[in-house]
Amino acid sequence: MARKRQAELVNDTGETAAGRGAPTAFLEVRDLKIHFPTDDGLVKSVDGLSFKLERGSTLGIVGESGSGKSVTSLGILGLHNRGNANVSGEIWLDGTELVGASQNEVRRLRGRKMSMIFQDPLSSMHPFYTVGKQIIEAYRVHNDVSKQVARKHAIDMLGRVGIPKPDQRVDDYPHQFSGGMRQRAMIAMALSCDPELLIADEPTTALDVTVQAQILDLIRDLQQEFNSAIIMITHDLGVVAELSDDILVMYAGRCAEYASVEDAFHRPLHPYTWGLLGSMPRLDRERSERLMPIKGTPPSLINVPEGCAFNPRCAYCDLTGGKSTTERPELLEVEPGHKAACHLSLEKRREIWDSEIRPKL
Amino acid sequence: MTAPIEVSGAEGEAQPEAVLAGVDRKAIQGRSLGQIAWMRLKRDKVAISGGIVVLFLIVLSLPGVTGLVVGWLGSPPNEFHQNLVDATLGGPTKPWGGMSGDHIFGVEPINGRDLFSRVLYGARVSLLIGVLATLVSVVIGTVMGITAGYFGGWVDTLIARTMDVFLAFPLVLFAISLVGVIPPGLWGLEGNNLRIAILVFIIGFFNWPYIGRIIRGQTLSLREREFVDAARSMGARNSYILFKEILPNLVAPILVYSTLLIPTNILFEAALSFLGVGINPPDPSWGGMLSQATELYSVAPHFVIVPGLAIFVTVLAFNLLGDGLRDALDPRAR
Amino acid sequence: MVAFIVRRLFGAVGLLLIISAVTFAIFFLVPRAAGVTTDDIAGRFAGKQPDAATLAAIKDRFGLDDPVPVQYGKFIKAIVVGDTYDTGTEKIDCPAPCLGYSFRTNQSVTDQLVDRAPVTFMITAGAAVLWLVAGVSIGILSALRRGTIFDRAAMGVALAGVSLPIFFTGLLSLAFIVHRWEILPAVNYSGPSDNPFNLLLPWICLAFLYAAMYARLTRAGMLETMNEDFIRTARAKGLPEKTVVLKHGLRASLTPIMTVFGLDVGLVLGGAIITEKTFSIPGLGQLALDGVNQSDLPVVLGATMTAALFIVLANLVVDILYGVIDPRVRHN
Amino acid sequence: MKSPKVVTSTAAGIVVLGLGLSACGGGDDDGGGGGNGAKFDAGSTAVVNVSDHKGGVLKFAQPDDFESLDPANIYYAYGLNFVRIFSRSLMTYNSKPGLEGSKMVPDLAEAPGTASNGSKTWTYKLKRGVKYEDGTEVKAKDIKYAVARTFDRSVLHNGPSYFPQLLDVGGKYDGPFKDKNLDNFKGVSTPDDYTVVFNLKSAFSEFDQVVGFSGQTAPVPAAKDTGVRYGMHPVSTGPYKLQGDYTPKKGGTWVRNTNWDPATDPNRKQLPDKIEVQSGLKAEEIDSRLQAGTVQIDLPGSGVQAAARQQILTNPKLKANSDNPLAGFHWYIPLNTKNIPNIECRKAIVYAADRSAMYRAYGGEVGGQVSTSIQPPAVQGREKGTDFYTKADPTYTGDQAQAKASLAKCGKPGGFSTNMIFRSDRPKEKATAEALQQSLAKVNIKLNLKGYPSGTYTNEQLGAPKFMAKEKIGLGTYGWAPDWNTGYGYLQPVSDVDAIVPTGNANAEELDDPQVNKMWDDVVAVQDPAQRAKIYNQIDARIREQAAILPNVYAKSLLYRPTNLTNVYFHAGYGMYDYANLGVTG
Repeated sequence: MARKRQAELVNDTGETAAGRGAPTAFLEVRDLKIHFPTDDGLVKSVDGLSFKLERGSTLGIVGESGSGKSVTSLGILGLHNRGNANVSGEIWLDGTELVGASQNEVRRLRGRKMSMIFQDPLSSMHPFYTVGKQIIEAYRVHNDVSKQVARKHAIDMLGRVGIPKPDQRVDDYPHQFSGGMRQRAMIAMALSCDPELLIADEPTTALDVTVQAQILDLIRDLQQEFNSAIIMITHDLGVVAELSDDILVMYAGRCAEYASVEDAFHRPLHPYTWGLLGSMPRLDRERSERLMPIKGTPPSLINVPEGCAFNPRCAYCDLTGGKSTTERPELLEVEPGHKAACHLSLEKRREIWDSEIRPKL
Repeated sequence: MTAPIEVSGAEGEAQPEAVLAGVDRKAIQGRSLGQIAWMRLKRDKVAISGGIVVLFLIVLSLPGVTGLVVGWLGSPPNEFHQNLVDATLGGPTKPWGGMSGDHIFGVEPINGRDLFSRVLYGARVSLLIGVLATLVSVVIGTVMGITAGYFGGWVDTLIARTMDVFLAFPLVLFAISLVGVIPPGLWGLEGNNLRIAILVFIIGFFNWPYIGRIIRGQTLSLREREFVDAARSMGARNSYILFKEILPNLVAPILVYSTLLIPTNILFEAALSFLGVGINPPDPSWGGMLSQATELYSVAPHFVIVPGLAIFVTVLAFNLLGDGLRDALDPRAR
Repeated sequence: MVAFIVRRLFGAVGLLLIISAVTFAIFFLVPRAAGVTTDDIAGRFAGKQPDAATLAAIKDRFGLDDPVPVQYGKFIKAIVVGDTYDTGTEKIDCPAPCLGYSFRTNQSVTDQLVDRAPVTFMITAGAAVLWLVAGVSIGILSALRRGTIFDRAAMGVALAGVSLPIFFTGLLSLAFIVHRWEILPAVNYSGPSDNPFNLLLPWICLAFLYAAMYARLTRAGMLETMNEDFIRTARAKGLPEKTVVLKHGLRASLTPIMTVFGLDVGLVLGGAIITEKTFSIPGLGQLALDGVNQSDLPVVLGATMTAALFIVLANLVVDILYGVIDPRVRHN
Repeated sequence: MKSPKVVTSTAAGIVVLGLGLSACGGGDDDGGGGGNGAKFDAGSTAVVNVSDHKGGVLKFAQPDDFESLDPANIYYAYGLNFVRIFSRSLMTYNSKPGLEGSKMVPDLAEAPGTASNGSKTWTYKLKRGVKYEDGTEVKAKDIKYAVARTFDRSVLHNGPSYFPQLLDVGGKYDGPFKDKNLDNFKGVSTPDDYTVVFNLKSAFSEFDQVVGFSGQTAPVPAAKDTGVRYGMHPVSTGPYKLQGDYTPKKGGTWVRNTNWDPATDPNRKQLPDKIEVQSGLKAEEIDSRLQAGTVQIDLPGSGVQAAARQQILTNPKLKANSDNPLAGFHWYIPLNTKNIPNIECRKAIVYAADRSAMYRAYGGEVGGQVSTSIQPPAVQGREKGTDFYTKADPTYTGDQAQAKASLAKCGKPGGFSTNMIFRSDRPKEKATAEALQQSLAKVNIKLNLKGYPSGTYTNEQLGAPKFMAKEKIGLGTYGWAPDWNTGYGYLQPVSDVDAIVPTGNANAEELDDPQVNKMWDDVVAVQDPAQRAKIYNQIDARIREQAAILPNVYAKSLLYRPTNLTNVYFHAGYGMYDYANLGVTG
């Protein structure tokens, strides 16, 4: 797989992001924080996340449920209610800053410049409107065309995402589609305005393996056609491996590790990434042991553990001399284009990876 | 077995999935559903004030207490004070319905009975019937709901149809005609005890489908839960699953909807009394007073206001408490 | 869709039959269990101090001594094909649907019901429009302005509203608005020839209660819907907020409201007994109430059946509308 | 809210037939005099707004409806009063205020009936030239037919049943609907077209009253008789005729009957052009229309509703346009002698009764007059009598010491418990029951109250001895007005053991007192009315001495007379304004 290294990580310490003016990258997220005040306390779903993404390239964001992946993607689209979410930091999309922009401005970009494929197409499509109508609606809100033209476009889009007899199925309701077809229709809707940024939130989770592959192929083909930038959100490393250029591993609302796919799979430098790899079923390799799930549960986002957020679950926590429980590790570029936030020394990590982790995978 | 309760904080357009894990696990551990609910409820000042009023009313209605309070602030409920009432017009001679230190809510038209004590004694009847009828509804509704939801198939169909029939009955009409034809003595009861029993039975018996539907729905979803599957795969008997696995998980909805059904039933009782099928005189009931007031509002408007407000405050208090309980026990329903 | 409607129709008829049988049984069996004899029933018809022969004649004429199932059969038959009543000199035809003949008023029950129906209909129609419009719009606004002063105030009033029985608000408005301050004239409506705006007060009182309920319902429904994935999708498409709320949000949250609305309209049509008693309006509810007070069994039975019919009909309409609105229902 | 039936009649189907109001009319016996209407209670004793003005529309309104408009199928006084605008019978009440109004005068008959055969045969001669609305002449056979109809109770079930009880039909007669040959009806014979002869089973000296108080001798042309539906269009012989059909629960319109000849009819006037009846109008609405003058008469004639009552009594202007006559009823409390057999226990109840509270329950001086005798003042020859164990005083609150003494004699010094029933849809009866309950409680007599719908009360509860026995009912509320405004008419049904019937029983006390029974047996033989009245008064006293009836109040009604209504006066016979002589102005 030919990989371009166009997504690039920027320094994620707070002071660097603000006030540096318009970036050159197509999408640049700087020190994004998304917090939700609740009755139980402040939920810090995303707490200082930064990354860059160029056109035509793909970034995979992985992490467990609750790590802040989806919140990030919704934040980029500006879909958080400003009434109950505190969003800070900067999101630059093609020279426009979105966090400070008016709701209407962001709205006009949504669907046209950036769009999103949602996880569960059945619940994500309106049950009372036909698939065609929903695509037509998406198209017409950004393009001043007649219903007929929009309908043709919708049929066209359905055809392009591989739905047979699109001229008939355009009048069907979502519940009349199969799961895979529904996801295709969802993609057709997301792509109906040729978005330059496409965010796919677990696009294949609910689908069986064959359909999954078809959908991923479809996304890849469409990316090539439109030269879009893609953010692929998933907890499935396999999907990332197949589609992404770079991987951003999120833990407790922060970036744990950032690397090229190559590095992430072969030279991961964060115990959490090791855990993710260990819990991933692999078909391409005979497994010597059983899957190794990460022990413990994801942390509370209200009371994030002191120090390294991963410390309660980290098997190597003791090796840091107590630093893990007191001091938050910084995200440091340990190799060119490869960053990780861990108190363990680089050598120690390489040693553990080579001697303990890799053989078990 | 933990209750299938999902704790969620922020709600909004984009529900952050993170929030589902948003409560400190350590804090949760060792806390029962009841404790969590109580924590939430405590923060809900409106619900708490509703609860306090309810508690207050219940305490006031306790047999010993009512008499004590009446002895202190009013006069016996059946004592006439006709010197306070205009013989011809029937209304109190003094302004403001005859309100005074002796009769803080004024006096009834025609016979001058102390309105405060009558409203207080009326609370007793209302609460008693409201609560007992709810009990009847809840028992029938729960049994029927669980049976329908758990066993499914023709049992479910039969019970669901029965509920349809019940829901299609013109309740009020039915209740008044039924009360009208019931003999003066039945089940070894007579007088107002019989009246109360009949009202409890009718109100409770006809309202069970509302609870029944909710319980049925909950049971249907519980039946598919893993822990029930697990129990079943281990060979647990139906009765074990029903009582040990499903019923405990229905406690929350039962509690919430009982609390919300009580005010409905209190209103129902008041409506029946208003239509003339309430308890026998001279025992006071709020609906009965309003029924009398239809003839007397021109000479004694306070005779509308006082019992009407009593109904309003009671029902509102129960509603506030019920709403708060629902929020505390089942935040999704907010 | 046709099959769907036919299926529902059969269901509705079945439901009505069951309700009528149960009602019939209760109204005829319970009084008997309570010691009321057929002589008593005949006596209610016969007037003062009838002799045995008269009672026998009446019992014979109305088949009072027939077994209950036979009487029920006759009752249903009369509804379907009509009946004839022998008055002595002529036979009065009671065409289908004949719900019987009143012991007391010497009138066909159907005629009386038809006579009263427009009154109840007017009460219901006016109140329903008011409560639907007011309740739904307040509910939507409240949901969209969740947590604001407006929301809190509206929900506060709504909660108070559902706790206010109509016989309280009604009497209060009669005592003050009509009697004391004379802002509105007394409620006076007894048929289509009267000015429907005479019903303003009952409309408002009835609508207040229901509007409160609907505001709460709509708000809850809207909040739930606005949390749905498809709303997020609609926003992600870049639709203006207005379109999202009205086209996507409202459409989906209206379905349950419509269900409840249908049932409530059915219920109120069947006899807004309390409203009619409070304002003494001669509608179906008042007819039924008079029937109860006069022990006029056929009228009570007829009114109950009519009320049940309205409820079942409303159910049917709601079901069918559901199919129209929700394609998932239609396709199943 | 009151429906006319509820208010007008207490016992099922009993009619007010007052013969005199001298004792209670307010001292003004200026019968027949004119007045300007600007005086409270003026219409109770005199004609107010005397006028011969013709034209206009006279509007009647009622919340409910007539039982029927078939004159033979009505028992309620207001209906009998109203049907006189279109129907004439052999005899009728004199259209005069005060005492005169209670007299029976000839209507279709030339003169009162002549008794022969020891009062077993009554003969009436018809006036000639009396016509139906279509111009055909009224003949004797029409009256015979009208009387024959009343034998079929399954068709005419509302009206009185005196003819089937009194007339000698020589066996069984089912009425002309089942037996088409009128010759088979032997109760009445018609020797010629203008002679009607009634054949009675036994002597009956007050037959004129039977013939006059109801519309059952109003002629019915057999060809136009439609059975139970005849009430939709009764054929007119009076000053007005029905335009089209009457619509129950809606109303109807009557126009002048050109075939009515005032020369034959001194008891009715034909002043308005039209008479309209509107049914189903709310009682409160009728009150406000009366005040506005857009409705002239509240048909039930039982008085205004609570709201209007308050307005009238507190506003002198309105009060001047209202009358407050005795309506003819006596609201009293029967004490069931079977369930409380010991007279001392009954006496205890009477002693303890708070008459003041009971009087207030009926609305004080405007609602009623505290009663002494059981017979109301309107009964001919009635004497006020003396109080037994109680006091006819609006401020009397009972004598607890005496009550306790009686209880001790009864063997229940600690009191006892019994049941009292009332009509649940009548607030005043409920208030009465409550008043009695609280006063009896002071001497430890516990009353358990229970209400029943008025529709069944007088037939199946209070009026059914079986029920009274089964439920052990000690007391009830009751109101009684006689068909017969004599002591016999009033007292016999409520006190004679022979009057006890299984349903619709008026002798709710179930009094079976040898003295009373003997007096009833004897009085029939007494010829002199004054002598009879004396016995009636003795019976009245004896009932109260037995503590079988606790007197309460003689009912009074508050009637409003619109200013545009002419020739208004309270008619003692019907217990309300005379409806057959009214006119409108403006």
